[in-house]
Amino acid sequence: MSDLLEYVQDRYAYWAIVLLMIIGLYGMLFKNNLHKKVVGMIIFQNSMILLFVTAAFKWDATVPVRDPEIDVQVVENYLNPLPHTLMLTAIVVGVAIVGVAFALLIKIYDNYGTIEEDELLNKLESPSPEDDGDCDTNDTQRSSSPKGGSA
Amino acid sequence: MSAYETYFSTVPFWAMIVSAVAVPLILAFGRKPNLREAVTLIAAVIKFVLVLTLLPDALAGRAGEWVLFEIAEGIDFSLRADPFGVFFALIASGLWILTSCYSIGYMRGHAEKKQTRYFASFALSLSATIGIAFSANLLTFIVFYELLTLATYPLVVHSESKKAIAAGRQYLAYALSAGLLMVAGMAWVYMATGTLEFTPGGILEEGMVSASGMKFLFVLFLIGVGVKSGIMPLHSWLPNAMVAPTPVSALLHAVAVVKSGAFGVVRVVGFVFGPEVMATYGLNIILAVASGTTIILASLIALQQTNLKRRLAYSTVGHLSYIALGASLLTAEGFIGGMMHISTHATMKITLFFCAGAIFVHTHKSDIRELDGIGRAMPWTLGAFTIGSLGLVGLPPVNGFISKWFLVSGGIEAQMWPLVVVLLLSGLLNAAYFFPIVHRAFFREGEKRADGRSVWEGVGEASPWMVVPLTLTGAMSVFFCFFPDLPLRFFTIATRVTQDIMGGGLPL
Amino acid sequence: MTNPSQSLIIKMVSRTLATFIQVFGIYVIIHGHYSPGGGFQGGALLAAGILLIRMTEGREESQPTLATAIATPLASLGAVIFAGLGVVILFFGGNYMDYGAVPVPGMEVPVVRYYGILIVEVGIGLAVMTGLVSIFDDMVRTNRQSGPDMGRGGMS
Amino acid sequence: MDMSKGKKILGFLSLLSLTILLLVAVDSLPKRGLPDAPAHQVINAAGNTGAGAYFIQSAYEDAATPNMVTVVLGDYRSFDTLGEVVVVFAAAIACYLILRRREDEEK
Amino acid sequence: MNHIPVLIPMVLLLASMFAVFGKRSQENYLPFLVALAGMGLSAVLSIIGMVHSVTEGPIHYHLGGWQPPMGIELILDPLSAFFCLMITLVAAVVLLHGEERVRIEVGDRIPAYYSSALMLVGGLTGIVLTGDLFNLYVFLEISSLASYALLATGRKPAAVSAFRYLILGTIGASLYLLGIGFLFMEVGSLNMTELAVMIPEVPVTAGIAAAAVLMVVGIGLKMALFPLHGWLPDAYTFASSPATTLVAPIGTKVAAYVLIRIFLFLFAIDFMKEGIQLTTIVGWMGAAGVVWGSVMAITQRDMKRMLAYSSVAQVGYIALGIGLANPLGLIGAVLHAFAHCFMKACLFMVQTNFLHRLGHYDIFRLDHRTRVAMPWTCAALAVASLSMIGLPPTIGFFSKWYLLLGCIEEGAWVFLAVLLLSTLLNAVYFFRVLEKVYLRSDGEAYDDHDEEADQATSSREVSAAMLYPTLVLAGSLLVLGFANAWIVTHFLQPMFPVW
Amino acid sequence: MNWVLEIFLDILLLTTAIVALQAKDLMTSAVATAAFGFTVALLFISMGAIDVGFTEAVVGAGIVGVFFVAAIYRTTRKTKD
Repeated sequence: MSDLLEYVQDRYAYWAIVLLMIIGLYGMLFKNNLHKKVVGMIIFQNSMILLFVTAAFKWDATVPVRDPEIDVQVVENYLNPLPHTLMLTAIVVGVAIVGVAFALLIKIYDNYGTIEEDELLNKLESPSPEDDGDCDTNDTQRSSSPKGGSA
Repeated sequence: MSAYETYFSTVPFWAMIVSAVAVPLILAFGRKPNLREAVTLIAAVIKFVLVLTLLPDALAGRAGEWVLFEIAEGIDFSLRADPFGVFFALIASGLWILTSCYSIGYMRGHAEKKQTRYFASFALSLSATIGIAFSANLLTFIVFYELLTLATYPLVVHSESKKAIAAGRQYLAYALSAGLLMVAGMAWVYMATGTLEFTPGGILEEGMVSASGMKFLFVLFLIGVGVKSGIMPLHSWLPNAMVAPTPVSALLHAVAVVKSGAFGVVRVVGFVFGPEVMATYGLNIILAVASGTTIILASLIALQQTNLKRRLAYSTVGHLSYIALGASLLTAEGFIGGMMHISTHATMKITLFFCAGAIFVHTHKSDIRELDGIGRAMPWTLGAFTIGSLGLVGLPPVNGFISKWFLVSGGIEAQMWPLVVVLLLSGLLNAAYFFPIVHRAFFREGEKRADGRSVWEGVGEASPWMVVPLTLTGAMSVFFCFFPDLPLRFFTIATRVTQDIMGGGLPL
Repeated sequence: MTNPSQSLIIKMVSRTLATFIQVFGIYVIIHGHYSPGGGFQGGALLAAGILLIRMTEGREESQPTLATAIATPLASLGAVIFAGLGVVILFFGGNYMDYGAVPVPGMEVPVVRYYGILIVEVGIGLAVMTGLVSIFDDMVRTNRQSGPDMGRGGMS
Repeated sequence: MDMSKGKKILGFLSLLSLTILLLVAVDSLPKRGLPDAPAHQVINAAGNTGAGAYFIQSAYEDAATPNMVTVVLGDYRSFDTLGEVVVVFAAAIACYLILRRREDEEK
Repeated sequence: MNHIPVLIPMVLLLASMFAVFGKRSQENYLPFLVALAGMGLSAVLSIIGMVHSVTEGPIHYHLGGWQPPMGIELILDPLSAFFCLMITLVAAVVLLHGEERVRIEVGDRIPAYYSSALMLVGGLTGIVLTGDLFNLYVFLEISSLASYALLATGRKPAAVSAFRYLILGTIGASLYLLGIGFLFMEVGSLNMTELAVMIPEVPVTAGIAAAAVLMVVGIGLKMALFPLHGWLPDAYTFASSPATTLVAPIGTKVAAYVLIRIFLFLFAIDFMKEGIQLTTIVGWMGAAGVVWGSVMAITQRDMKRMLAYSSVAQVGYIALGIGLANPLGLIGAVLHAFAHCFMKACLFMVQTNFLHRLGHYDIFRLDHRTRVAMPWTCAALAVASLSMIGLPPTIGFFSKWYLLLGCIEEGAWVFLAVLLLSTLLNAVYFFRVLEKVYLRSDGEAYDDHDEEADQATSSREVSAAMLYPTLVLAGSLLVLGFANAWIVTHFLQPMFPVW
Repeated sequence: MNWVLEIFLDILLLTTAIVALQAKDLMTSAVATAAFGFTVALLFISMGAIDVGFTEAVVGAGIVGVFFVAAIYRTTRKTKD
């Protein structure tokens, strides 16, 4: 029994991470609302970061800031700073992607007036005539007329 | 296995490239028909002369070779004028001159459109054909083989009618698939032997591939070359491709395309697999069955056709298989007969197509039943037609007799009696589908118009641009029967190649 | 965002709070060598200060704090500081980003590295602050209502 | 992401298999917090100094900075950090490219 | 000379930072010139690097002067140099070609466009050059962010497809990161060279196998490997033409490169082949992708979408070659990546030219008048199509040739059959276009009147700036075809030491 | 390192994640996301990753929340799922 307890004690953090990952992936893949997809993405990325931080963890070690009192030559005294650094980068990457995701989402709302995926798919399948134009260009006339274009 | 003594020569390359160089000129002179056609003719003559200069060395067993560059890792892109290549190149380039003259007459007489594209594609496909003839290895061969497919595609779809486009699609589908299978087979051979160089007597040896693998490999190659040489059931593109203008049918479907297929069959049998491997694994049986069946079936189908060109097309299908059959005998006579049939069939069939084209352009008749009594209106044309028919039946004094003689004696030597029967039977069938035409043309009265006069009244010969070439080819057919070795030494070359393939020890 | 608060108190509070946040942000950048924090955290705090003002006063009114038009070029400048430092080191014969290769008179190699990291952190801080503000500005910009200052010109 | 029923089921199945894969993989990972896990080794399996251990031991000597994360971020792995800054910049540019409109359209 | 590995991506990234300066107007040529200079410079550097890596061996560049396990290492070996060269060359040509269209389709956001383009290319070269797994992730995200932005320009649905790409791309990158995490926890390093030494030393656990699987799935998503390709067709179809032309040829190839790196230089190939048989799975995915992509391409009438599906198929070829996991197969895969890069760029350029002059790229609306009006563009289309089909002597034939050899060596007959079948399928959808362009679709007889009408349709060929890049790429397909043996012996064979 | 605290944080994490995904009101979702970010930050700090925790607190609870709210203002607040 105590073996089992020990086993659980060793693993439960990993299980929580896996659970979070799956929740996040579920949100990204199966949620209908694009906002929710982004939420899923945030959860997913954070669970990934959590895994790395767990990898850096050592029992009875202190934070990776040099304390003159604690010998740096004994590696067991300090947490591994490498995954921490990596995850700083990963967090920033994550927020950048979230920013772009929101920007795209806003653009979709501007174009279609909805951010529900099923409605979007309906609109994509029956495109309105103006969909064919280049919505952001300033010369729809030019690209639609066969004689257009500059020499 | 006598590999040829090779020497450096750029002539094969120039012979190959000269008509390709003509293409831009032809395109550039698109608006000046006379100049454009002059370019075509000049290129044709230059090409023939260049090939001719290779003949003495080929007879001496020396092959001019130019390794241009390495085209794929371990494989060179090289052109080598070995005797067999020269043999084929001579036929193709020689007949190109005549076909060019005839084309000019036909195209002008018929007021075809897009003549520039026509002549350009024509020149390009000749380049490809000569390239096929001079390819020193399989990869070079396939490059030109595919090029030939592409270059002839515009010719097939020339009229751009729905029918032509459909035929073009079918042609592409067949030819591309065949090329693909051949590429796969090549890759396999390369992995097994480490070389793709054509070697008399074959590059594959026993045990390199498992027995079933060897059979599969042979089938791959057979399909690869078989589509172009119209072995049944891969032939069906050929009759449909007859929608092309007649000179195209004449050159491409009597000489270039189908003959490169037949040439490929001999190359594959003699230079890739080799008689020993063929015999050991029973591959020649596969080939013999396929070609024998094709000969009989094609002749039977030809009997059903009422369109003259289609009948000729099926006749072509049948006769191409003579060549394959000759190769499948694996005897010296068989090889000689097969190779000779490449040349004899070329002159005869081109004569027939020229005649069909002349009749069509001049009278707009293409159905056999409409040809009653035409012989009197166009005696030269139909005379040539008669000569060609006699030759294809295998009667002297036309050169078809020579090749057929060797084929039959090869069959007897190999003791493959069914094949001998097939050959004889097909001769009869040939007679059955050709002689009625001749009979109608000369011995029947033409239809009467309302005013009681014959439809042929006032109809004379077609333009000399067409009549002269067809007369010439007809005359050549007769001439080669009496002097098979003169002036181009076809017979000597064929013997020489056969010796090389068979290992040189065989008496003739 | 689109409905900026008109309340003076909120404005005052947010301005004051923003100032503190930004001071803290600068502290975080500078002090990153000794305690948690550094360029990114500091930059994000600086951005948070500006975003606070943006949110309470509206995008147009808060332009003087950090104009949208110069946010993107400033982000680029921050990145250029970082990347450029590496390029400068190349001229001193070191590998890219090898601060120790720069001979600074009277400084030990570790100290040179110390200052190298500091410069990098400042670059990160600048880039992150302006980058985040730029993203935010692009997001809240409404499609049709507008101010006269919309993204006119860069630093040309 | 066409949410037809079949695809949904397929998606759930793949999610399930991923879950199983992850759980199995997680089971073989070193126990949490073990100081001698491969990631923390002083001498790693290749016989080199392990990166994490080296950072702990020499960060202060190399850059006179007590915060190891800062040193790794700013010096040892500064190229990553440069990439991180470029990512933020890229995001800013991306939002610019996606959302920013022409002045005259907005008037 | 020794700084080349870092200079190639940094020149591009620095250029991307400078490209945003400048007025937001269509007459602002500064970003374009900066981009062109950046791409040109990095292309030149790539050429030097390529030559250097082949003649004098690979360069291992230690960033910050730190030895590999501590610092990040950039590796310029023949493989990475080759991909760098390919990316920068094609990107430079595409950039030149797209300039005119960018002004039309992107309008006043030109600085951001070119900045993103440079970041895309810079990120991709970074991916190619880096020798550190996490650094690779960072560069992966840089290039992904840039490509999301680029692919969001264009028609209205572009935003939706770009969002979908973002979601799936993030999943892919995150799974890759997860794989790194497992590997790091199980083995304890991030450096590829070191990992290659260490992985055989440590016992094989579920964690390592899962790491391999996750990395392959993650990269497979980026690469649009068959069941994971869902984002690609829409994203390429709806994006603005210059953006598609830029992203399509190089984006997926780099993911393929990462796959090769993972298979060859990270995990021992035997482990991948016999241990967890991941190569086989990848090969089958590739084969399925080849068939699926080709079949879908046949059903399209939108040329851009057809090309997008064809990309799925072509990626399948590369995966198939990687799945063979023998030197010939890998040479085929790399050569095909190279060939496809040029072919797809050329074809998308042709499509852009059609859009530019005709205002559409609907296959059913193309006819012989198109060819009369744009003879050179159509010639480029023909050459590129033949190469896509794989007819000699274009490069497309030879890449397939090596794949075939690899299949036979491996005894993978199904893959062989797939290769042959797909060639026919390719022929179907490309000859369909060629037939439209080169033959009269109405099937009516051709008369003098038509000939006059054709001549009256005076040439409306695109401007030189758009035409010449197209022609250069089309011509290069032939040149590369003839030079393939040279490429293989001098550059590709040194990449794959016989194991 | 207190593992009672950690389990509590883990449970909080899962709760906020599920709330953030399932809320019908996107503003609730935004707040839950911010709470999620902050919980993760706490978890990081409890594991000794102070730098990461700090960053996550600023980003997860701050910047992402602001972006989220901004995006909601620009789009819509209601959703079906």
